[in-house]
Amino acid sequence: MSAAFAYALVGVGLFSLGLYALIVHAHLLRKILAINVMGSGVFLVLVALGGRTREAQPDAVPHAMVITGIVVAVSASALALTLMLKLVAETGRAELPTHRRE
Amino acid sequence: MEAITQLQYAFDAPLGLGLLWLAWRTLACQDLFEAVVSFAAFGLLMSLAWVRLDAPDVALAEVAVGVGLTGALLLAALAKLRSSKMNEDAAGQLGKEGSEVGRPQWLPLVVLLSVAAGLGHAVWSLPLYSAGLSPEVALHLETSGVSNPVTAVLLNFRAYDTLLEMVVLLLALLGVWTLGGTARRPEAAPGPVLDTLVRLLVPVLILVAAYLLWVGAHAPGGAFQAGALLGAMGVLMLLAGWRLRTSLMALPLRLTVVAGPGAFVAMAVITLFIEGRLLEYPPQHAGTLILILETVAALSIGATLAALFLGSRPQDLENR
Amino acid sequence: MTLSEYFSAALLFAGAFFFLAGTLGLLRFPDVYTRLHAVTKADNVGLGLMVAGLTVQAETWTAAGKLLLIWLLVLLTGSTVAHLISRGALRRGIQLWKL
Amino acid sequence: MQTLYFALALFLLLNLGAGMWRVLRGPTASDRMLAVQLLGTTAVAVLLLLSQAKGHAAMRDVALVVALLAAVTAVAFVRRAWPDQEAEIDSE
Repeated sequence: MSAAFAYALVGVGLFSLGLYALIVHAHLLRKILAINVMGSGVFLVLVALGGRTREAQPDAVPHAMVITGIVVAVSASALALTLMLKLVAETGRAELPTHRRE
Repeated sequence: MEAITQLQYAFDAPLGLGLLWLAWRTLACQDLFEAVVSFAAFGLLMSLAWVRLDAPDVALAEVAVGVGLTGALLLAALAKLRSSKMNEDAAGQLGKEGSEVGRPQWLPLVVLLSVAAGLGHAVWSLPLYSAGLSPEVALHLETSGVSNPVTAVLLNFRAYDTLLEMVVLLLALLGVWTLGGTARRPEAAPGPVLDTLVRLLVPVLILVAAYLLWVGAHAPGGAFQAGALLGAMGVLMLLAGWRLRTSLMALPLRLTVVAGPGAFVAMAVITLFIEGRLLEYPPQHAGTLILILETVAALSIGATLAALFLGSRPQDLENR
Repeated sequence: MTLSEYFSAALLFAGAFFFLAGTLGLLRFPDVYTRLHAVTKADNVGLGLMVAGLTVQAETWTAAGKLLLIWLLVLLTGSTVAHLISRGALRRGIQLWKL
Repeated sequence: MQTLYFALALFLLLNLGAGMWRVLRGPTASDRMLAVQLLGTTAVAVLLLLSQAKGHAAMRDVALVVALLAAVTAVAFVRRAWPDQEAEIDSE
């Protein structure tokens, strides 16, 4: 059953990668991608750890949470992309105004 | 049997490494277009991982969203980003990125490593076996009205969660509409080939969405998968240059979008009066009620997702 | 293994060969048009042979029909996408590879 | 027979990994999209093999949805995101 742990660790890796990119990158589209990667990591951890049952059938509750999560994540991304485009239309830059580049 | 287990592990290794590698490419490569395409490929690999983890319900949702919606959304946003760059000719590098790519920053790197180590340790120290909530689900599956445990959780045991999720979708759309439309580029005519493709695919998409909705009661499928499929169909139609008549874009679209959360709230109120508990169906009617809710929810999710892709408020489009 | 299993194994191997050929072509061919040629071989023939091999083993007629539908859909979308990409590439002046 | 299915699925997964190289390398945007197209088809084949190997008919539906939606990203690319090197030609 160590496959569950292997996939959960991959999920942890995805989450950390996404977090790093979220901090490092200034470009907002890249930040949106980073948040999506983080979300995928969380989903992977949830479902992988839900597979630790002794029976063949995995736990259905994390599956249900992840399904709604996937759909909500895409709608949140759509909102974020629109916000980004609005910001670009206003300021001409795809970066947050607080982000100073020296 | 031994060989099969080994083959499965041999399957896991490239899959896991491929996921991490593609995520890294998505976040670290120079070109934003390459990043978006890598992310689309990442979604495909994720769906293989769900199948490997015996989560076909999740795989269906991931495929419908990841293959059908995310890529199109990101590519359309990237195109608008580039065209606004062309219009304004601003100094900000919109399509390309600044100089920080490639140069590691030490403080975030320390954060990354400590977060990864902490979470990894937390995951690793979990017990090897844990039934989670699956005994509870199995215990009450009889009275839930459906035999697919995931659907039972989504629309019966934790239906209030799903209610709120529908509200989140609606809020996202309201947010997009409130922001107003973004400038649209003039579009070329789709051409006969693309038009034929869409004309052939749309009936099959509707059929498969209905099938997933129906089959969700006893096998993987359900409202979210069917809804995401309908949303992807809307995206495909919008990409081929199809537009609804303006009379359909105003009130009917709004009603469809609100119908999902509305149906959930109505069901919650009715069950509150009949059974005395929020969204607790009478067991003999549970199956029918779930199917009704799911149908409305799927249509509503599909309309919301397609409207999210369209971006601007329908009447803004009319005025243009 | 029964005779039908040998038969479908042969079909599956043939399909896998075409996938390998398609991937090799994608990696090794010199320009987008030749790569397109390689990819469509995997799309049409590779998946077709795979589907044929699996259909032999399919437990019900519904499953067989679904497999066939999947192949037809991939044929349809694959050829359309190939057409759109090659025409777009030509219009954008991407040069054809010459010896 | 099950072993064969798994072995072929693994083989196709490695194939898919090799195809990723073209996604990352390009050089043109159309090359990347073409690679994604092949990845989609390969994923369909892997899903079908896994579904047969595990005797899990529902996974065939996953493959069906991939096959249905494989065109959407490519169409979005062709219709929206393809950067024009030359002047924009909008006439058909």
